[in-house]
Amino acid sequence: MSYVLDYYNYWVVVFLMMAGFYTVISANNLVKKIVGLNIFQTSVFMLYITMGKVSDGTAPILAEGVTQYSNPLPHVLILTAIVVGVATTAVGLSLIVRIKRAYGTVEENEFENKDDAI
Amino acid sequence: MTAVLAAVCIAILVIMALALTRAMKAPTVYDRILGVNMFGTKTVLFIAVVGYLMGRPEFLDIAIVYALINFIGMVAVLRYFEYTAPID
Amino acid sequence: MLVLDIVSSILLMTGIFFGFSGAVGLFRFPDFFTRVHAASITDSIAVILIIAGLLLQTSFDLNTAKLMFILMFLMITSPTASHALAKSARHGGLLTLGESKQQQKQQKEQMQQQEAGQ
Amino acid sequence: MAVLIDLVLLSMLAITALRVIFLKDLFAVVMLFGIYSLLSALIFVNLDAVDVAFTEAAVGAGISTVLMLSTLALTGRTEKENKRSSVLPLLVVIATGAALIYGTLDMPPFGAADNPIHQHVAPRYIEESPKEVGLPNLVTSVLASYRGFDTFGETVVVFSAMVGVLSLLGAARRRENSDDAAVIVAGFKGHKVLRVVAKLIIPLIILFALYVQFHGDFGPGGGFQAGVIAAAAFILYALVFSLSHAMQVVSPKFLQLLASLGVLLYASVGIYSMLKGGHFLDYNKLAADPLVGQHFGILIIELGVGIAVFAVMLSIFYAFAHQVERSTIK
Repeated sequence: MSYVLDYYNYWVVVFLMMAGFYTVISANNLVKKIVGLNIFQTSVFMLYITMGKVSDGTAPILAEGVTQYSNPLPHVLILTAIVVGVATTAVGLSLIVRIKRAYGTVEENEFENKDDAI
Repeated sequence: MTAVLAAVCIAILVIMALALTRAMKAPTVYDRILGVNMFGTKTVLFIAVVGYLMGRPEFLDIAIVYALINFIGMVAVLRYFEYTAPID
Repeated sequence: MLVLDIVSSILLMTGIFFGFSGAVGLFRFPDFFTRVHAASITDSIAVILIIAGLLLQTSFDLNTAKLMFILMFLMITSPTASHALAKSARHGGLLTLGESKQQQKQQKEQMQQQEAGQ
Repeated sequence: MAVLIDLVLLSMLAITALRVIFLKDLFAVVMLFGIYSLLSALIFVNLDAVDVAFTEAAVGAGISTVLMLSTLALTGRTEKENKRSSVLPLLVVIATGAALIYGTLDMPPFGAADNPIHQHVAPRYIEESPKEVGLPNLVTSVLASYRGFDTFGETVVVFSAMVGVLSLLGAARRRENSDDAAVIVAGFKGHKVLRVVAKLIIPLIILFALYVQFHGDFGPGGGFQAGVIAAAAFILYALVFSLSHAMQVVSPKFLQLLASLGVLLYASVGIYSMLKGGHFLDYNKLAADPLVGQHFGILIIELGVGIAVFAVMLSIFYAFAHQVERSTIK
């Protein structure tokens, strides 16, 4: 049983990664692809944070009487990644708005062959 | 006292699971919004109780942000739902 | 000190009871408007009781101020959110159970009149 | 106890992700994505990543959901039926998933204190940072002082995202005749209660954003979170009252100025510390005593980051909301 407890976090992270990956591949709508991309991204963040956790450690804010802290370095890395992730999502969504204005649709199978028509 | 806090934590988790199933299996979109809203307020309580259970009460800042984001998300959903509002 | 612990655990337990009844009401009630009623009222009472229970746990310092801020903020926003949701649902044309039953009755009568008419 | 909470939250997260895949109504997908990022922020709280949970909740559940909702208002709510068979993607996903799970088998167990990750770099920063930087919040001291140059790059990335969005969607201009009949969609006109309550709590939200901005050294918080929360306050104002009202309060031109001011403030701290004889962004030179210099440096760059992120997030929202309003009027 303790073997499962040790690796449950990693397995759920892999499962979420694959869920996001599947959504990106099979989704027809571009907005849903962006949601799949964000699910994939959040699972990568969770992988880093689970690696940095120490079981009886507390949050890396210095307080008296606390000896064991969780590792603060993955937290800094992920803080930056989240903000950059939102910046790319915003640009991606604005591209979708432009695609809608140019092709009239955001369904992938509908505007695939629109370019040769122009 | 920590036993009571732990029991409260588990109870709030169960309520959050119920609200989540309501949000996932909702007949109309408004039920879904209702589930999301209830889930949000319960998350605020969950963080406050976990903060006290773990003896690190500076988690309360995050609880405040949750309450904030839950309300703003709710207003945004209602506002943009009225733009595209065919009743399904 | 024991009295404080007993009182705060009683408050926490009643808060949980109301929260749980709200969650069950969310599934048991027939139509949307009763569900909104169930969810929002038990939300507010559960917030009051649980935060009051936690307030008894803290000595008077910054955390009490934060807890009071959360209590006041939730007391303002959660009823407003439920009101806005119910109003938007009503505005969006959602019918209550009584009205939808009435509507079905009228449609049945119209169909009978059409058959009687042919 | 923490492990139990961790397991339950992770399984709820997995179920939400599964449900998002099979939903056709995009509105429900975006709402469940809001719950997904809220739940992942909860898991970060449980894994002691307090600052990350703060940012994920404010940015992931807040700004991303609002932007996706405004995109849906432009591109339609339901996904059309996907005629392609889903066998191939499933096979690809299962193959990569199996390979990854095989990979995780020889990773160190979760939470063990003697994992290699805790041996190399972390002890140095946990012991040295109180002496060199003197801030209780280790994450902020590493983010702002040891790794100040990367955070500067990140602020420029956020600024360039604004430039990208504005060049794609066109900067939202404040229409002078904003009170003419064309402004049909003028906010929740019917919701009187919402308008009164919004007027009541928006100052509270801005006050909380300032608290988060200056509390970043001692507890969870900092420039990014404060900027996003302040932007969320103005987004709430724009949602409840109409966009043109919000633009009268904070005009788009002013926001673009503010964004560049934030990045400039960050860079000027670096240049100033070079003028005082140190390296770029070396705060020890900012004041006589190095520790006080560190405090000054971190305070000012967090302010610069807060201003820049606030202006960027709000002008991105303006660009999207302007598109939504333009599309509904014609």
